[in-house]
Amino acid sequence: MTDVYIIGTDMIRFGRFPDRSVPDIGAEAALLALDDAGLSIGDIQALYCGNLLEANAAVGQRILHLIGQTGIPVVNCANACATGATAFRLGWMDIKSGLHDLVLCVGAEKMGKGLIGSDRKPDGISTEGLLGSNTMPTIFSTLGMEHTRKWGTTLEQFARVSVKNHHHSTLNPKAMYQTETPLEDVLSSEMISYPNTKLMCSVNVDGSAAAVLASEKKVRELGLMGRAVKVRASVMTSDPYTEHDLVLPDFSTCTRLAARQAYEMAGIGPDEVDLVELHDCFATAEILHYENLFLCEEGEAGELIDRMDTYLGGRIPVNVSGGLLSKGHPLGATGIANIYEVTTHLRGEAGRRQVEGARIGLTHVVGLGNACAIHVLEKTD
Amino acid sequence: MTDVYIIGTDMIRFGRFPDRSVPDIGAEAALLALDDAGLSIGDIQALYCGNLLEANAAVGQRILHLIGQTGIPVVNCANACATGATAFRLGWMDIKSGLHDLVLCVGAEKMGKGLIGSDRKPDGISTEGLLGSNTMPTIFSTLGMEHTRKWGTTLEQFARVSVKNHHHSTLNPKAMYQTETPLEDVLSSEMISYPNTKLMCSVNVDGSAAAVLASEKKVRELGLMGRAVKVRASVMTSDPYTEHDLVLPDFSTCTRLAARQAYEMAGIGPDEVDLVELHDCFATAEILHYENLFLCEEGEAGELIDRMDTYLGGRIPVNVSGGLLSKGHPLGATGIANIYEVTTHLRGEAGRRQVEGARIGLTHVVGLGNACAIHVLEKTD
Amino acid sequence: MQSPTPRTVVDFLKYGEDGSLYLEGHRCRDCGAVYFGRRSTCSKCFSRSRMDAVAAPPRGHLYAYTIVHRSFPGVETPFIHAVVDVEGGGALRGTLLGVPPDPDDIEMGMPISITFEDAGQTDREGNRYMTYFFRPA
Amino acid sequence: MQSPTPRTVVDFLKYGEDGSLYLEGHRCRDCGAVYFGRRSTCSKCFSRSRMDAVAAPPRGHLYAYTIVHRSFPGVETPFIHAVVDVEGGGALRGTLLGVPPDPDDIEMGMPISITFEDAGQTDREGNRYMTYFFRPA
Ligand SMILES: [Zn+2]
Ligand SMILES: [Zn+2]
Repeated sequence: MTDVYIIGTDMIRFGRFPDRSVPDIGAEAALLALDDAGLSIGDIQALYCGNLLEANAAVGQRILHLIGQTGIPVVNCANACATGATAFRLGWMDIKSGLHDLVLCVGAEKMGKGLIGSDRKPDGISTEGLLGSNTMPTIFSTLGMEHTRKWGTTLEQFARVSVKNHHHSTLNPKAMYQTETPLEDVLSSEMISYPNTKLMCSVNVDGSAAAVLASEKKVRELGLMGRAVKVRASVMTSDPYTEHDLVLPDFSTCTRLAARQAYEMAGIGPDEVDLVELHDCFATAEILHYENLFLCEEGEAGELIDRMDTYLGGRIPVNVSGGLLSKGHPLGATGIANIYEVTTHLRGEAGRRQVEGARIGLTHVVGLGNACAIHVLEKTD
Repeated sequence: MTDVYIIGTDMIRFGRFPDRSVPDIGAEAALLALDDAGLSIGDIQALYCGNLLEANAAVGQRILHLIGQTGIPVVNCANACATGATAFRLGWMDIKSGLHDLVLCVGAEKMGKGLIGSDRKPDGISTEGLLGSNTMPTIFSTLGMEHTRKWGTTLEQFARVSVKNHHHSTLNPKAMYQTETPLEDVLSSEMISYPNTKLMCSVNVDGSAAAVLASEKKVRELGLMGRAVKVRASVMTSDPYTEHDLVLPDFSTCTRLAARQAYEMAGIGPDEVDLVELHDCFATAEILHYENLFLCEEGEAGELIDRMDTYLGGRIPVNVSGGLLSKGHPLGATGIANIYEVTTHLRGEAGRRQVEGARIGLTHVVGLGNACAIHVLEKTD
Repeated sequence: MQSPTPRTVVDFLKYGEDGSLYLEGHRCRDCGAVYFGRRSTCSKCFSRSRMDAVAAPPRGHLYAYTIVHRSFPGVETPFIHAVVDVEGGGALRGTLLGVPPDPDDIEMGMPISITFEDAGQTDREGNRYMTYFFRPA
Repeated sequence: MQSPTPRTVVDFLKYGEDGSLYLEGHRCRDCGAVYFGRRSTCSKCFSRSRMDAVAAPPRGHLYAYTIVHRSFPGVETPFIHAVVDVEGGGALRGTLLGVPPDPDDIEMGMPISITFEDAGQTDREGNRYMTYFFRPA
């Protein structure tokens, strides 16, 4: 099987675009990624499009209607918060299969404001508050408390994740927010669901990101090997049976399964990773994923953030983009945006937030359902 | 690249299941297909799930929650009426890539009653009736009239498609309707959108279908080559730029493009195909696709149906299952259900509607957006 | 007191400087394709930012049609859904008036005049709307 | 005139033959996994049609929780969202009552009693509903 390379990638600055459509912002990211590769839509042989909230509305084809109708195969996919990463992985699989040499992956999303989740009414009455809660913060807060139960993780440790990611975002011009949030501010912001305060919840924003993938042969043919980034591993998992999964979605087991497979496919250990963009949809989630991705021993995630090991300049920088907490979390775009971030570092083009000497990076997303996706990317020489 | 085989496939009888969920009917088809292959969900390495109307609701994972949570990768895809075929193609691509040897593809849909389409309100007023119509019948009826303009196709010729497909359905115990509808009945049923009467519109039903795909190595290892069916071609296209496409969706150009590629990939000509299941969402559509799939010369589709060439027993039987017009059209399931139909004939297991001596079959779906998918299947010896 | 200028039902139906309505097309400087609706990239030849706004002549020819008998609840039927090739390039879909809704009375290719008329509906805020119709020329 | 028996808020909260409420679990005959809600196949070991309906004891232990301060509009907060391991197998989520919504007052692992109470809401047709709550044992 051929190796697969990223030869172009970009994202729009995340924000709120009430007057623009999903295909419109998707088209913008697609053109930016094509420009980054020096290609035209006419060169592309297939499109993989990730969008969640208009998943049944042919977003991929509508993007082509805006930038060039070439008749190429289009797949629209949806996988909760792993939607964008799923589109990327399908593009990777396409090239692996030998079907095409050049494909485009786009993720785009326009989010509503407010809480994500639904107030389902089985048999006609609202169960919110009656059978616990159906909101997203509830799930990730309960999982945080599960961690507290096992390892004594403190409110302050969870909160420090937000302090870090908001700090990182001040170095990222494409982040939605770019403001320092000291620990006192994080702790004193509105409590959403204990222990997550408002500043410990990811930001609902609109956004898009795209990547152009190529086979090794095509990269050489185009003379793009210098700036190309190699996909060393692409892994997806769903949630295996575990005791609480059906009442308390278990994002840890599927992440660990994916991480083990990804390290094996890449032929590396966690200690060889230079930077990580992981799924910090809530501050509590980042703590869990330090351990799930084997960045530290079980139960040591609290200490990892206390020691500032995951800051830019630390032992293993995590979410130097600002993460979902500060860069923002447009569901369908997130998985490709974190691939853009890691690629930018591996190219040495990340400016003030550059992780010095980065050679290998890992991206991780995991969504309710569950769908987990991990990619390991490597600098080429 | 390995060849890819269908080693298990089945569908539920299409109908209306108000008390069952989409994952529930999807799980039933999945288990039926696994039974057909003699496998357990524990043997499956990846799941590709097609569903349109709950495309953002993790249908694939919810199916696994019902039949076995093994942690395998799950992709949920949506591509209008090509949704099921897209899931099938992704499974095919997965095995082609060498990633896995055994994957499951499921399509499931629960449809509302009534017209599909939306009454969009740009700037606040309803445009239905004001700027023409936004219903699905409108599109396919206008395309029928375009054919009439070019080739003089008559109302009766369009109607004969419905007579044929309803006739075929009387031989298919899994069809929603199994009733003869003589020409007078078709013509005298309620006019929906000229020239399509109610009996010339596909049936909104609930349904599900599934297929297990395997690499050649795995088929041999399992000793299943006898009943296995080989995927000779898998092709998808979107709508290339054509003059009217943005105001009158052009399902012909993308179908012709896909058909040419499919015949080339399979290394056969249209004359080598023994049966076809094509996208008869409306009677007018089937007429167009006779020509688009090169089953006859341009402009001769009307004569083809007049001569009864596409009847069971005719030169090239089309939609012997009863088609979308009579078997029913649960959007996400349709693309896999027509693969089930052709597979059943290639296995010689189609009972009263068996196309005698069938060795090669072709399936076609095309959905608004556009997304077209064609698969060419071949009997193994 | 004067009533405010009605809005238009689609963004490419615009008021000119003299207050009269026209259809705004976008013509690709490279390949000549004409689109109705905002757009910066050409879907046919992919060239970017080479779109010239043009006022389309309000006439064309009937390309294809259907007679809609069943529509969404509350919509009066039958009516004629038509696709018209606009003179000078581009195509529009809309409602054809001034002809009986009968295939015997509708001729493919017939010359069409595009007229600008009150939509006969107001939105929730009470705004009036102008729309376009097709009529035999 | 007697008022009709209230409905139940989830299908696994059932009336027994004596008219009292109980939680119906489904236990896999092959691996012992317990599920709440209808099911014919075991998600853990994949065995089919080997599910035995069992009446779960109305007690267990607190596995994890959060205190919900922001909910959907109109829902009273704060309240405690809890996950409880049910005695004999299986887990439920629900609302924990009888404890202040303060982490200092909630002990992980504490014994829980599952009580059946009126939901305090009616549906559009005026039907009353019974639900379950968690309370300290
Ligand atoms: Zn052009
Ligand atoms: Zn079991």
